[in-house]
Amino acid sequence: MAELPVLIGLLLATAAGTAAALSREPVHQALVLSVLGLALALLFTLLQAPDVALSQLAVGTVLTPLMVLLSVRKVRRRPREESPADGRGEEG
Amino acid sequence: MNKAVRLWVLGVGCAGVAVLFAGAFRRLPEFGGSHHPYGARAVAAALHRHTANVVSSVNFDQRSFDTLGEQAILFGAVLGTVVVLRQAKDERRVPPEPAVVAPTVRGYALVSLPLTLLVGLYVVAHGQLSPGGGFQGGLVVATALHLLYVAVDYRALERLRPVPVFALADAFGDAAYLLLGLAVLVAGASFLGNVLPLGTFNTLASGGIVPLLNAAIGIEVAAAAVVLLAQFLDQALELVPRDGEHR
Amino acid sequence: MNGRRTERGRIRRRERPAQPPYAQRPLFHRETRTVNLLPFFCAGWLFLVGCYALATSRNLIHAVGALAVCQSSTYVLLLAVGYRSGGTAPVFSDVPPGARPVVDPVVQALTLTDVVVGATVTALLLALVVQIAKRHGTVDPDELRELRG
Amino acid sequence: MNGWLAAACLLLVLGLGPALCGAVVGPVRSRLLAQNVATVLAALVLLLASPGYDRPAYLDTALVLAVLGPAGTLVYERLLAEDLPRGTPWPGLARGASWASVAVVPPVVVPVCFAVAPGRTTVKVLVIGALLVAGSAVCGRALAKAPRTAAGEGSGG
Amino acid sequence: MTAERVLPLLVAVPLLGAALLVGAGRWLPRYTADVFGLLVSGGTGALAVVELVGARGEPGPVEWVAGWRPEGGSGVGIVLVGDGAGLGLAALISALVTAALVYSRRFFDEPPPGQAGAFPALLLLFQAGMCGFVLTGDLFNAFVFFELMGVIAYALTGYRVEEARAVQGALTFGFVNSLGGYATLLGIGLLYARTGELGFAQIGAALDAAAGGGDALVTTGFALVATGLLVKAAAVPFHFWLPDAHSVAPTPVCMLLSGVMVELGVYGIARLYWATFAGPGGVSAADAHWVLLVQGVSTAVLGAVMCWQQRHLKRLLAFSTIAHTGLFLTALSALTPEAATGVGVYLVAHAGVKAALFGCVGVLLDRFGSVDERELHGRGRELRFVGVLFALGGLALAGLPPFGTALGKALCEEAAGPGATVLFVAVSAVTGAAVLRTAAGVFLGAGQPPAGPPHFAPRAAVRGEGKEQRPGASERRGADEFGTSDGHDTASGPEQEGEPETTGSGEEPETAGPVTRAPDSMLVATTALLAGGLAVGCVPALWPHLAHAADGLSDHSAYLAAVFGSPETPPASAAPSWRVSGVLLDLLATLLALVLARTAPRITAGTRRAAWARPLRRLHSGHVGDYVACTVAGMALLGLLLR
Repeated sequence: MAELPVLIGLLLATAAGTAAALSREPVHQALVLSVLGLALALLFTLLQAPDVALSQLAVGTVLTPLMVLLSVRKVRRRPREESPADGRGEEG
Repeated sequence: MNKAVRLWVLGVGCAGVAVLFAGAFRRLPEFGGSHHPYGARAVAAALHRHTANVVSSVNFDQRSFDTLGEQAILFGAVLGTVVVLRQAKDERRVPPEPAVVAPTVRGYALVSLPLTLLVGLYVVAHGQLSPGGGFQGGLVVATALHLLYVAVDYRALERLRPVPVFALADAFGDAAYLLLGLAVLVAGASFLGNVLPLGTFNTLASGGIVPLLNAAIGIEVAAAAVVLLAQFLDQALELVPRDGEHR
Repeated sequence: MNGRRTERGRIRRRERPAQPPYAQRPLFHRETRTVNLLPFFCAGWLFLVGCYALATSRNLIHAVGALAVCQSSTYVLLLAVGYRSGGTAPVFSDVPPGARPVVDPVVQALTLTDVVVGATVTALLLALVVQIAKRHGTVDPDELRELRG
Repeated sequence: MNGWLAAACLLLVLGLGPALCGAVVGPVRSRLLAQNVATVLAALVLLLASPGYDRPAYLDTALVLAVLGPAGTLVYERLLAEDLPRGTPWPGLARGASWASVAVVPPVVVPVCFAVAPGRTTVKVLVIGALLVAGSAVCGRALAKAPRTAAGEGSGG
Repeated sequence: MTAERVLPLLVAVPLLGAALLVGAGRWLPRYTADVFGLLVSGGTGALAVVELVGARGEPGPVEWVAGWRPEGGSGVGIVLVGDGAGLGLAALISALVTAALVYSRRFFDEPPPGQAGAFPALLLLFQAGMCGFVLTGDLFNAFVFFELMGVIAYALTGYRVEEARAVQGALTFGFVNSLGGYATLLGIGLLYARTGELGFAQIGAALDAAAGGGDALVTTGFALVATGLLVKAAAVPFHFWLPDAHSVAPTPVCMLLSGVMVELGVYGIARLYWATFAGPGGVSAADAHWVLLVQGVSTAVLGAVMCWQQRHLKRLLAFSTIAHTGLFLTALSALTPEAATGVGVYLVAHAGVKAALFGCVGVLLDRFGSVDERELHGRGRELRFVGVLFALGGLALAGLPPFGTALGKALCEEAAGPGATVLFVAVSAVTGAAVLRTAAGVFLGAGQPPAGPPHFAPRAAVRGEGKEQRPGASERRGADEFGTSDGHDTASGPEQEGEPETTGSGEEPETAGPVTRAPDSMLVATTALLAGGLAVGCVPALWPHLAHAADGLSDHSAYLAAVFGSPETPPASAAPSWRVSGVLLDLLATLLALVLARTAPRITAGTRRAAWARPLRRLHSGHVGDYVACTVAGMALLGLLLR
């Protein structure tokens, strides 16, 4: 069972990736992408690649989430079309 | 095409690609096999050049032309983002609102800022020895600067990190990498060749040109990340449409 | 290539004749266990689920995230290709060189380059999405009316 | 497959799995808590990997995550100020989870301290442990409290 | 400083120029930044030509970067191969970038604050990426330069951020090309797993050494790597990004995208097949022939049909580029050195002619603020010289001797056989006719003016509400007195109802304001490019070089020998030359184009446009999801074709 950690890391990364892809709302996706970054960093360490794990951590913990959230904030700051027909209320 | 057709096309495409993958993955060498000829040659070449971290040796010595292209991508993407997110004619710049920050968060962030900076510099400096290198260390240093945004607010960050200086540092790091290669070429060896004294194995100055290229990439990545985040922070916190109401 | 199997349950250790490095493997290797192919299928799955999410996305920021998931499939495949069971990281700052088998360093260099490329492409696409939101007033690809025909 | 890796697998299955589920369901505040817990547990797994694979060099990864992890959570908390007021349906579970993540750090860090070579590496492990405890506590508190600003006025200048 | 050592400079010099431009951007006046950019790109072009001429006859310089020469047949370094094809394309790239820099002298009234050198720096980075892609002999290095080209092209396409279309076109371009790039990387991972090598030649040698032909892994590796290259080459069904990107990009960027970047995809496919997969262990010749033929014919036909339907001039030229990519792939499917020579001549000449056509359209855009064929009807009479250039460009596309495109087309028809000849004549006739039709309509006012007042519909409003004009746009456009009609494109023509259509109206001129007369920097660049296209057909001295380049490209064993250090000169095939049969076919195609252009205004002005083509037009919906779905379907199709 020497490959068990790699196996678990792999399943975790795949689950996180699937969750990140399928969560439609950008804020929720940003959070799950952050967890995906963590899962990938763990998988890389279990696959004996600390350099790649470091770069994934450096990119995935602060840089990408900050960019995504600032984009969401900029996009959300523009109110959706004020046309009266738009009764869907606050859109994510 | 409407949604149904698109789903159909996508379904057929994904099924076909899945079959393609299955056929190929079954014929791959088994996972965890011990046959890595290129890897063995790379380890031998790295040890020959007294570089302890073989990945850094591959990145900055054996396949340094890849890293040349890679840092050009980073430089080009940051320049592209600066161009795409520039202030348009119908926008104006407003000072960002001050933020109220809980004292514990402020304290923690201000304490961890120098520590993060130290860790980042450590990772860059030991690039050719322990895991890490110019890319990873540069990003950690850039993140350290943005802890100031988390600790205080964007106005404080803007005062302490003038974007033009970092844009210059970005260009300097990029040019330094190229000038190092050209210097070696002028000195008679081939472009980006590792002709500097190799130093003793597993010491800070070992690896000949690797630590220098590492430092150049570290400067460029740190500056590039700061400029990149500056564009997004400006867009989100400062630029508003000129005609006042949020059109 | 004597594929030294790890001590895995009842798999009996079998000395395989040393084949020339690129010898054509028998088409269906009897001992290929599904657990052996899991990393590659995970990579393939991540690529396809990323493409599905990208194609059916109703929010361009979500689409950029889906593209990042597609890219993570390339990390998994590259590192799975370079893995060696029982091998350690190819960094000799704390272990003497040659003492332990090492994992393939070249794929790690490739993946490292790919991670940083991914970050930069994500940044540029997010910048374009911000500008689309500014000019179109929406980030839903179904509502973008330009460039038809 | 020594004891350290077994502990790491345990942490992966019993800790990170539920943290991922927590990050997928529920309101933003509980998802953010789950992300914070995931960060701490990931750092612990990285910490366990060092003695597990007998590689002191792997501590750098744990150190970088211990330093950057809380910063990421604080960035989320700062920029999602508008989404947080919706509160958590199970406040007890959220607070319990954040305290659990802080509580699980010492029982992992202390054995690792003894396992690694004395001197510089032990100091590094202790620094990582301290950072994890401090970061997780600060993030836990920042999330658990009521939103600092009135719901209407968007903060985060 | 031998010829080998200087090869990496072709990439390093433009990069250094871009770094200096950005670094000194704050203090450089606009003029010096442009001149510096010109010097750097011109210098790189000169270096490429010197290396090309220096290596005539025997195979070009081969450089292992950083001195990592292989020992015993295997090494760790990256190889740069300066053979005829690589250096020739590097020279073509540098020439086009220089022309684009000259063309954009009066462009973009306000560069980003403090970044006078941003646009020239981006063009230099684009040149470095493309030069790197054509010179590298390493597959992963090619992926890195593929991504560099892509990232810069997304930023350049979305340069005019105030334009709603530009940012949407740039984003779809970004998504589709990035997806293609990641597919390529998956393919590289598979090939690395099987062969343990990363170079074109090294993988080829390893595949040949393995006993038995290529199995499913090798064909899947080829399909995945080819996906990225076919996305870049805009072959059907990966082509959707190209018309969107071209109809929004600034004109000098369109010149580069259509002139040479798309052609690099075709070069990439040729290099990938001949250097790596042409040996016994690779993809069988029959499979490769079949894939290239199917892709080529479908791309050529779709490009021609859609080109004829367009009224947006840049989009029309974009579909003409797709049609010509189809022709290149069809000719390549013959897999012979003669076919490679024909494609080489056609590609180089097409680059000059297409870039010149885009230059003319740019002048129209800056003079009238519109690139819509119906809206500009008869208003181009005052730009007589531009009209002549535009008509000559159309004739060159149709294949009028002595243009290089005619010579290339004749060679390709000869190499590709009778079936393809019909396709070549038809497609070049239709695309040439489309350009000639617009030339006649815009510059001569031929055919009846479109029924009713030329409408000025602002771009289709979102969900029906009128979108108020941006403050800057309306008062600047001179011809606004026709009044703007609100809502969707409810132009007068009945077939306009809900018709998926991108009109060229309401565009922003790219210079500070509408120019009174065509700026001379634009005319100089456009004329030089067209002259380049003509020179390829008229200057016999170029032909041996093109033949030598094609031989080097299309010879598997010679490439492997050159890389592994024992260069053997490939058997020199005869230099291309004009033949009577080729000239006759060219004249036939040109005649066909003229007849079609002559009768066309009566066909399209009043009656409904071809109804059968409406589903095809609806397919180009500008929706990212559709394009990604088609890309994935294309990958599956490639896998099916190779099974």
